[in-house]
Amino acid sequence: MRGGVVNGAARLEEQFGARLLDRVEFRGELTYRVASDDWMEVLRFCRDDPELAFDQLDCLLGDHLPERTEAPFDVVAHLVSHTHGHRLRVKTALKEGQNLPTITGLWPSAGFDERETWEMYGIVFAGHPDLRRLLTIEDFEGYPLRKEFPIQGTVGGRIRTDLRGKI
Amino acid sequence: MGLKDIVKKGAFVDILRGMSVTGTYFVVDKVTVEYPKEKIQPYPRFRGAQALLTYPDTGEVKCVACMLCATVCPSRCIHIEGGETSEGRSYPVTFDLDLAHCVFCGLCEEVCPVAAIVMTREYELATFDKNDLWLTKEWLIANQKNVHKELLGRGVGGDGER
Amino acid sequence: MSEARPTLEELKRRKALSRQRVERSGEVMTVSMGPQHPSMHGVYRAELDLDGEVIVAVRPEIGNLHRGVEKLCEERTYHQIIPITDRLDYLASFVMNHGYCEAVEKLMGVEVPPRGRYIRTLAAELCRIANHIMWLGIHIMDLGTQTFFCICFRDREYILDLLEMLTGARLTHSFGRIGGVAKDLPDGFDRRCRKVIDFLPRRVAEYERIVKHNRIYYKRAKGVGIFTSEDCFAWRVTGPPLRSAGVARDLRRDEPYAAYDEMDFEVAVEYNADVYDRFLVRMKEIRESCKIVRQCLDNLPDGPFVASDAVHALPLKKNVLRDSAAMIQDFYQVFQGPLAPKGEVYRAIEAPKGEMGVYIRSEGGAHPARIHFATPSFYHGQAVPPLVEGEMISDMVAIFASVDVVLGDCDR
Amino acid sequence: MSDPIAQLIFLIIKAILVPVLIVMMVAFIIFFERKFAGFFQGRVGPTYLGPWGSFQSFGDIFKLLSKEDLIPAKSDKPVFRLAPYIIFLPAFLVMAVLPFGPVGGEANLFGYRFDYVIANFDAGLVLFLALGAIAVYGVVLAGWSSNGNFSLLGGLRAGAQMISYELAMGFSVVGVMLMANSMSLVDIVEGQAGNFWDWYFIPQVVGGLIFFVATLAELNRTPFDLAEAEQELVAGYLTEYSGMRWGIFMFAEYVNLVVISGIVSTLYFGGWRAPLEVLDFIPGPIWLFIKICVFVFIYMWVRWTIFRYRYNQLMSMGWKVLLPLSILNLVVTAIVVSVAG
Repeated sequence: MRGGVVNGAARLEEQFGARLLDRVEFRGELTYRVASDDWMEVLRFCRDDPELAFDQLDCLLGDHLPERTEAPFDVVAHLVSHTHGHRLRVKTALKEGQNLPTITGLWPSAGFDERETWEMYGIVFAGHPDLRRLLTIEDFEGYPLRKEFPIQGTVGGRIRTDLRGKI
Repeated sequence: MGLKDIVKKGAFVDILRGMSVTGTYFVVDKVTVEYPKEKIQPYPRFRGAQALLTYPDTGEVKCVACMLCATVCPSRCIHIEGGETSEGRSYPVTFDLDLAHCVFCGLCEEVCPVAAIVMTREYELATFDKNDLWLTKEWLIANQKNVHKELLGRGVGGDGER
Repeated sequence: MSEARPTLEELKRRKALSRQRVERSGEVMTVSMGPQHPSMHGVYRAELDLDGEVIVAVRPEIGNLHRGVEKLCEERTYHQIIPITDRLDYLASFVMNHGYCEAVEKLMGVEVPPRGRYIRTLAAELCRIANHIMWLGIHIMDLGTQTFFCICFRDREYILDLLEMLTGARLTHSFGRIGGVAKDLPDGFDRRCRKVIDFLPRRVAEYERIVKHNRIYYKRAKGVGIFTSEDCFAWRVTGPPLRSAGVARDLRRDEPYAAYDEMDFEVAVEYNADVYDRFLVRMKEIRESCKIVRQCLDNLPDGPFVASDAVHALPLKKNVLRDSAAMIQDFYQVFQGPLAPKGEVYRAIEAPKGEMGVYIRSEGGAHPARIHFATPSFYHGQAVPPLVEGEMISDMVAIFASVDVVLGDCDR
Repeated sequence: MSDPIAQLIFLIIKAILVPVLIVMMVAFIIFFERKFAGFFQGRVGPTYLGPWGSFQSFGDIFKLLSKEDLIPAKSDKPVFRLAPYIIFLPAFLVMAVLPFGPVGGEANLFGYRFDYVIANFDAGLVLFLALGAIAVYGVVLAGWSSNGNFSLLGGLRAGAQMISYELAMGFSVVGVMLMANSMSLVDIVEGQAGNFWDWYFIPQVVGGLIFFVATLAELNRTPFDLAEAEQELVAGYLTEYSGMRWGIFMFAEYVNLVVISGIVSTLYFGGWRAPLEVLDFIPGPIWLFIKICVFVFIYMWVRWTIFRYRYNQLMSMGWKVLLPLSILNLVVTAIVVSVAG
């Protein structure tokens, strides 16, 4: 029962076929890319189908690829099944400002993950019960994990390298 | 709840058993190390404040200012300005280490190709003034007295097995 | 006295029973168990709506210890990230190094030599023991008496001594390296470690003598904070709380890494899913960890403890001082850094508090393009509202401790 | 000097001597509590001030005196200031009825009769129970007047806890009254004359245990210290107090501790009586002092080992377990006393 390639992959492909835009196998892990409006449907199928039975969402995270200009944002979900012990990664690409339906209905554990992804990347999750800032302070402006956000941060607190040794 | 349980419950057996444990601690000798009076000797691998090693005969610093430690440091707290001696040997003119940012991970010691910088067993680094945490080359050289004893015996500042 | 295994419905019935034990007066008082609260481990803030003693609603608030770890890591090479992962779950920092290194090795395809895998297993299990002993001290202190705090911390001291001897630091070990561990076992470590490992099960027996049959602990812990396996899956609650709900899920056995597949140990499982059973699970895990450490010491293979792969791993200091090839590798690794292939990887390991997953996406450079730590305390902190609503305020303290949330882990 | 003036002088001497002695004892008991807490936990405890750290409690007092004494703006100031004294006074008053030596004997000091009790009050036990009830006001008023969430919760919890345990204490004490068929502590000690098997603890085992558990609740000590449960309610009714005002609360708690251990040893362990006839040459007060120290040690031992009950368990135990048991014990004692005559 190693966490290897999901044996139910055929089941998924036969169910969704063309709508699975991309299939990548790397280091024994399987990744599917779906369009953003199939997102909810695919994940619901992964959870409810007895052969796949992905009953735990390991984590949901956002990503920023500035070089892909037409859809710079990604949302990645890692699923794990306790009964079959296999894992799956489902990704979707988003344009700037495009939002995604929330999956807290399927797995309540996505609540904090979606809040963090919204806070760090600006990807809005429609229908999320409580979409507020989670890790940063309430009135923090900007989305820190975007690549163009400077690492020193924008709000004061700049590391005064010029003062070193002369404080 | 059999009769045995009622009797045990009535006679506070479980509570007395717990009290017997604290009772034994009452008489057993204590484990406190009274810090300022008694101090514990750190292990040879303990990573305390850094020190710059010098050649015993000439008193020159072993460091050749190759900037390896400055680049590998995750919190970028080593600042070196290299220079050349008369006979062409490069050495660090200034070697500043900002202890306020240092996380004591030991990567600088691990990557140094000439074993010039070493983590010592000095852990009493509390100061009232933040400027004292800006360690200068002189402080680092003077800190050699705290180098781990086991290390000194092996010639070139430890052979990495440490 | 392990009665028949309760089914899911039985657990749900008990949970409902413990909810309406106290009548409700209806008028609510809001209390903030804020960041400075003595029993909120670290800076976790929970706003409670209290109806008398019973908690009606909980609004958790985390992020007070957020250091932007993921942004920091994107700026650093794979070697420089290791000291950052120490600071995630600072009570078992080597396990965090280990998880990160496993993910990087999976990404780069680096093979760890057997001795390195054994030392990693040994150090990870020592961290697990230290973490569980620390958890017990804090958990019992929340229930009332400080004595236990001192006893547990004194026993944890023996493990921290071992870890300082092995890694060089008591808490932030920075001992993991890509391809193995930083240093070999020091001489004299074997004898000391065996002495401590033989001594610890007696200590666990003493903890159980005080706590296990104590009538007050029975009352404070049995049937309190029930979280069935269904809830655990939904809220991603993993590790000891999940195993106390009857699911024998342990990544050390289900997805073996390091040398766990060569170790024989059982997974500690209980079935009542309450605070009492989480205590039992953790005590069993301490005993299992001692067994694993002993097996590691018994059949420790000799050979290199870190991969000598020039493209990815740091060279041994011994070689750098002697031959020039290692010195070139040293300069290459520090200035250039290890090059990872283009791709993304997700590796989950069994941290003491639950399953920690590390996701790394790389664009082929020496810096990760995106790194994400799915740490257990993040999800356990989120699962506090369903766990605690309906229970009493003094139970909140016991339940919150039983799920073992540490804020470094939670806020990243 | 005629008898009444001598008695007056003796009374003044006793009224000054006993409280001072108790205060000195309390100062050292605070230090011993910290020292023994350390020993129970395998550590050394305070060692810096004085030999083995014995001046630590004076250090604490000076620290508290120098600390700022905050009074929260929104609190009910007069009540806030008054609360500590409401707890402090009853503890001292109970000392008046505590006998620490032979009473009503022959003339033994300067030719006049010296009674080893401040007030030979024939309803001493009832006075003790009444004063215990007054202490409840102090706690509830402290919690109420600090006008904060946590202190309100702490105050109400303490009030409910003390009231429910006073009942159990009252009933268990009546058993002793029946055995000595008098409510005066002096007669109770007389009734326990002889060796330790004559003490009331042997026949009144159940009553004694209930009384001990009830005093734990009365003192707000560990299995029942829900009022200032620092883990849950930050510091319960003491949250808003600071400086010497907080110090008076702590001082009152320890005076209560000493006095209640005195009462326990008087009721069940023969007050100033020596355990064996032959040991009678050691004067009475010494025995009482030794017994008080033994009981204070037991209270500390219990405090540092046992966890804390949850609030509703505490109440259910008080009403559903201790109360019926003490009534049962009372009935059995009554039957035995009336039959055995």
